[in-house]
Amino acid sequence: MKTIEQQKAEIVHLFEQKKISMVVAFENYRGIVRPVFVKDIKDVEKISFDMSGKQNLATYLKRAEIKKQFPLAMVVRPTEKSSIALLIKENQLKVEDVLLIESMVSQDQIEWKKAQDIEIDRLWKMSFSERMDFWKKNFQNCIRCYACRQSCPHCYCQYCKADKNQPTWVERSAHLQGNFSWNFLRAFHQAGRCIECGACENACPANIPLMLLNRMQNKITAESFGESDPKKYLLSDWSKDDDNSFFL
Amino acid sequence: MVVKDKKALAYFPGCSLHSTANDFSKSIKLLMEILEIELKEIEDWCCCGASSAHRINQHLANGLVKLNIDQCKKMGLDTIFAPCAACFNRFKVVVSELGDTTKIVSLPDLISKHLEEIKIKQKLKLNMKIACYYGCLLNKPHSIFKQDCENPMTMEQSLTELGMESIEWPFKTECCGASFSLSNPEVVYQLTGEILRKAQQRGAEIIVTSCPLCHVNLDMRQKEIIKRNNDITEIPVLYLSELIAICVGIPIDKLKIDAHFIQVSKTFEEKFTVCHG
Amino acid sequence: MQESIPSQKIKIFAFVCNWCTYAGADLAGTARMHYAADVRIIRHTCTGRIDPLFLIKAFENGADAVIVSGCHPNDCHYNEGNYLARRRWAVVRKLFAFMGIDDKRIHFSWVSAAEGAKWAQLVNDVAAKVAQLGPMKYLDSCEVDL
Amino acid sequence: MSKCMESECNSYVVKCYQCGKCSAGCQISPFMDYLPHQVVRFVQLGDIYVDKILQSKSIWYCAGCQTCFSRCPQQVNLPHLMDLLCERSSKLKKIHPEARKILAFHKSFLNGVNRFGRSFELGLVGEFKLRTFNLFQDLLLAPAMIFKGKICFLPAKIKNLALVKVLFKKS
Amino acid sequence: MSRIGVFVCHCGENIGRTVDCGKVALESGKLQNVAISIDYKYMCSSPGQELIKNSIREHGLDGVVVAACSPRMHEKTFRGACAQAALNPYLCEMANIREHCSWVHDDKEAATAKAMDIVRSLVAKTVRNEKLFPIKIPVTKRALVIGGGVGGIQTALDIANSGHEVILIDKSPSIGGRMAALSETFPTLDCSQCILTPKMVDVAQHSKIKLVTYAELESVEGFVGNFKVKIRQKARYVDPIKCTGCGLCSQKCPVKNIASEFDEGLGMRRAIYTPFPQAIPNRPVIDKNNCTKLKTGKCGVCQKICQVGAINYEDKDQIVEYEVGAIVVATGLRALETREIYPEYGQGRHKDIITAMQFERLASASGPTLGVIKRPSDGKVPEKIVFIQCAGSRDSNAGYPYCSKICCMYTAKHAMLYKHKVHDGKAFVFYMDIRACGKNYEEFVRRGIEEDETSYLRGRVAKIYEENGQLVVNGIDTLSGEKMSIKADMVVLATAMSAQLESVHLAQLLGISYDQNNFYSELHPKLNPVDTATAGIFLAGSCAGPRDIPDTVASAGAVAAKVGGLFSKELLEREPIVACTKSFSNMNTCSGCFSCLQACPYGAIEQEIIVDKKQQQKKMVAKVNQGLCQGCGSCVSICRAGCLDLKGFSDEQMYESIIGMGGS
Repeated sequence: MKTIEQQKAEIVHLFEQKKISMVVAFENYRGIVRPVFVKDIKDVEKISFDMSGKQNLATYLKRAEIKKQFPLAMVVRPTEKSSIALLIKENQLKVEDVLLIESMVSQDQIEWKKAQDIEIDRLWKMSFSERMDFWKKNFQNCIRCYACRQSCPHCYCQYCKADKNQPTWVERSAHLQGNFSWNFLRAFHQAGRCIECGACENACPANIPLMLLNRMQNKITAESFGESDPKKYLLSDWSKDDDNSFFL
Repeated sequence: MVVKDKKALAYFPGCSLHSTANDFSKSIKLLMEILEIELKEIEDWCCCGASSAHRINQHLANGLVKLNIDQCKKMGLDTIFAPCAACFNRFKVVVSELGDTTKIVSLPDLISKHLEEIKIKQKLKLNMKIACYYGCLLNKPHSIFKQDCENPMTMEQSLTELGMESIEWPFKTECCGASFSLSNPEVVYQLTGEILRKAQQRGAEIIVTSCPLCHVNLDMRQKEIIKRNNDITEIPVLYLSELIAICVGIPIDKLKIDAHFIQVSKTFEEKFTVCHG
Repeated sequence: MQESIPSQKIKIFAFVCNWCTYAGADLAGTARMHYAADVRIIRHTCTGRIDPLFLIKAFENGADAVIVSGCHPNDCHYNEGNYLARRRWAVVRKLFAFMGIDDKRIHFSWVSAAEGAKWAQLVNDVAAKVAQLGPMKYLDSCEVDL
Repeated sequence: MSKCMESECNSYVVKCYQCGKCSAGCQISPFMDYLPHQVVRFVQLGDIYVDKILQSKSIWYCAGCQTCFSRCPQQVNLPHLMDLLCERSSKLKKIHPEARKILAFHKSFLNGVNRFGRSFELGLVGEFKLRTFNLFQDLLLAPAMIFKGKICFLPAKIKNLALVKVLFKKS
Repeated sequence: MSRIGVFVCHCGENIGRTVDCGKVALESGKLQNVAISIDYKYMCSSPGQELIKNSIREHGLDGVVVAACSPRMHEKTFRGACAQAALNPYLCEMANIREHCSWVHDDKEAATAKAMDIVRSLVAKTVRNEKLFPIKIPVTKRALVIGGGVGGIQTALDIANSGHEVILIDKSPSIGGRMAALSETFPTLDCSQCILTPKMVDVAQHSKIKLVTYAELESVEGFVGNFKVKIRQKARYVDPIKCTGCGLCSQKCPVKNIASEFDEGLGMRRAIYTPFPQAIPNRPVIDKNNCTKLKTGKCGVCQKICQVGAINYEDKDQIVEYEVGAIVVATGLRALETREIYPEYGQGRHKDIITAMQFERLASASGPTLGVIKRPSDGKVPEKIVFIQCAGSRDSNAGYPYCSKICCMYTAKHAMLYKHKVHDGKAFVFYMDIRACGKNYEEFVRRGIEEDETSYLRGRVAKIYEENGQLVVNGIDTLSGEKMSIKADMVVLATAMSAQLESVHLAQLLGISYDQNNFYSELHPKLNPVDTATAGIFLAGSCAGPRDIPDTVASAGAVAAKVGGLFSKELLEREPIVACTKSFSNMNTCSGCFSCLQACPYGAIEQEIIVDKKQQQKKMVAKVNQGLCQGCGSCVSICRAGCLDLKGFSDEQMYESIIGMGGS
């Protein structure tokens, strides 16, 4: 168990040895915990190991300007760690690109997830039309700012399918139809990938409970394809004994 | 390396070891003491139903065994040692049918498991051609025991390890007539007769078994068989436990070998020689 | 053969693979098996090709129900396409259900080139179900008061 | 014969293609009126033929040595099949006269278990002899056995006999 | 704004009866992008086709929708017609208003409405159709044949004789395979080597055949017509060019006691050896596991003895690369050995229980006993011999639930050969069923029974054990219900025919599929018995399941024909329905997650490094190998970024056809 001082010393050491050109971490700026990008030894002081920040730092790894800084170091929580693991698995990162400095401050998600599960069960109990209304209410507030997309480390597509025309699968204007398609698409593309950091939901200015979709999906994928090949994208893989019950 | 698991075994003697085969149980008790294997007799055990129960009624057959397994669980033990091959077989089968995790061990298994200790404690070895007779119950059916049920070698290997000579013969797992002993001895005379003949053809001077039922047929019925077949001569039948017990230095008179119908020859003790290492 | 249900302006979009179900539907035709006229078949190469967005588009364009059908497991013309599809749909149908699309409006099936009768039966069953539900009105009355 | 038993039997016999390996290897077959593979065959034929088998000696003479089962290329659990047939045969009272002795033995044995929770061999022998009116069989062995302390005169009775009795009741 | 022509067919009454074709034509005429819309009695008739061609020319159509029967019925016809009118055939689509509409509905109104939907959908789709051109792949007119048994030999000869190059490889030092080891062949009893060796010589001398023995397949790349194969030539330690095949080395080699594979362990060979006298090529190899020189550095006798200095102890394995257009798998099968058969049969404990292959060697004039039937233990000529069929076969318990097909015949043959060689001998055969389906097969078996007095006993054997120098065989004859206990001098097991041990490994190298018994699976068990699911790879002989010589040779011929067909064209033409990368505002937007690569059933997705225009940096993206792609489109719907597409069923086409079907 390292102390915070030791870890900072470690970072300084890394800078001195030119092992890294940057550290991505959180800082506590006047009581606000926000990401900080330290490029210089003297700024190492800024780094705060209070990891209560809502963002998923791994998100920045998909940015071109950050990629230029590789190899860099990142102060990570379990969420960042698993995001980075996924990015490596999907060839978006090389192992040596990012040095992980594990923060000892554990971030507690249990309560939050419990709350979600309760909500999910509540929704499942509803009738279809009730559920539909629930989502309508939420989705029609969506202003299609794509903050969910930006904040998610796994939405790394250079050019999102939702931004493409010819054909326009997802209506671009912020109307219910498009919004519904968009939010479906977003959730669907997370199938077997979302690590439930909650960044998207947190980033959403319209307070849409996006994580409900992700978590619900994670649950069903977990129970249906628990033992599927971890090296493969869930939907690129298959097994002869997948569930066949819903085929007439 | 020496196997030293101090965990006690649940001991299921079975009915016959409490009566006809009390010689068998005697030898086992003594042997286990020497080997420092702790046996906890399953409290208030009941009969496993033997071949009769599953012949007449499946439900009953499995039920009886289940009772004992539950008892064993109550005692917080996970391995049952059933010296009687018949009981052993019943337990093994039921356990696999129920998918129960309780381990069942037979005498030959136990011996080969603790071979290293035996070797250390060994004082004597028997210089006779030994025919190891397994009978049907120790390793059949194949679907459950998953081992060579035609030519098992567990006993032979143990004996060779202990520097004794066992013969290679084809009848070591043929049936001896089992419970027909009472209901229709004719069957036994014929089947067991064949077994004795085959053993002697291959030059066996003594038969070793670990099944009280087989022992009854091979030993108690032997005189009758010899009467009917002049090509068969008397041949002593020992329990594996008895033989090993003697080898680790338990004096013969302490064992109830004289309770056998076929007496070991006067010179039997001389057949044993001291072995070193 | 069950009598077909009178069409009440219901549209059932059927996304089928070219090799099994499309051929199965052809067989139903050559065998003159009558079934509900509500179904509209759209031909794909393989169930593996069918994107969930197709279904959404279908609903947006007045589909009241959707059938997705292809070769039986192990019989895929492309060996694995239907397996990939099967897993995809296992996820998607839950997601749809969770987002409030009635699962009585989305049906999956394996219909081989030899199963004309099964196809006809399938269409009739779905048609019957949807007839009870009535038209879908996907995302209508957009303004839900908060 | 209960439906489940029926289906269990069939599930065994459908697999059999009459290669006869069971009979070829059966030690007791000389005492049987139908060879093991023939038993299976008759069960395959069903109806009246099953009756032939229920009245046969074979099913009772099977010692359940598992040799055939272990060798069977089609994994037909013949010993268990025999058990089922015996069960049925005794339920339907179709036991072959010669097999009565065997059944008698089993019954006596189980009675012991039912009474004391363990088999009581002296009792068993006694009861068996009474059941079979064959008082003199093995009488010569008795003294020796007693002398050798191989016979205990008092039955061992177990405590939770209730459980055992329940079992017997249920079945 | 495109110009689509809609042609509605009445198909006589077939469509017209329930669909108001006139109305359909009229209504679809009003659709956007539709330049002309006609209905006609029989579109598929030549006047009908003329009608289409003319209107294409007159109205300068850039798309055609024929509303008629199923495309599976007439798509070729109408696309052909379009092609004749110089319209790219892939701009023509069919609206199926017969099988999917008129024939299955009775309500005319509903049917007509539906027909119009279908037409509208297809019109919308056709607007997005693109000109497509058949994919043309060059063919390397050279075949690789794996396995030099009779199957491989026949295939190689047939292909070579049709004028194409063949590379024939075999893992053993000589070709000939199992057949070379057989004594005489059923049902004609002609000597196996007499009929095989000439073929072997032909192979060796054929100008078109390159023979590579003592070699194994290392790797395979590419696709039909364009395979790149690497072959490992195992070190022979003998220079085949210098060597004259005089055989002096093998005579002088001091290591004498190696069980000969060719003689099934009944004979001995040296460390430097040719498997058998008629071996092709007749050049010895050194078995490095047994050669004293190679193990210890001492000895070196063969090198001293060899006048031409062909021995080279420094020889190494070499990897040779070839380009071939087709691959033929003719790896055959293997017969189980006694130690693999039943504990109750002694599992190889008894010397005098032998396998059928061993008996073949005993009976063979060139065998270890020069054709005299002697039993291995003491060389005694057996007076009583028992043959046991289905030793392992048809035994789900042993893991070989299938029938090995050829045992009934060769066992009958063996019994005969035995009788011919040991006149006062007695042969028993334990069988379960006699499966002698083949020309003159049943007659052959009957001859064995009637003339050569083979006793057939119906039943399996339960146990065999040794008793004073004899084997006691406990069997049964279920027909009489009598148990048979036979004291025999020798027992021959017709052991199960199983797939080669390396068959799975090879299948993975080639990317072909295999069944639960590890035999290779045909594309279709009846209609494509020699093709595999992988285009350009074929199966000859027993690698697809037990076969006798006639079947093997027949399948070899079939394969040769298939390969010939493949090689008959300069270029392979394939439907252009394949996946492709889809650029967006001419930029490759692939993010390189390669989910598509994982999903593709054909391994048609490749990785390619390109320079990203936007960010001026290299990145790895997915690329479709159109040679391998079969066009299922799974990758397209897997791709999250939407940068893959499927020609002929593109996203846009599907999108439009859905919109069109909706009618909004």
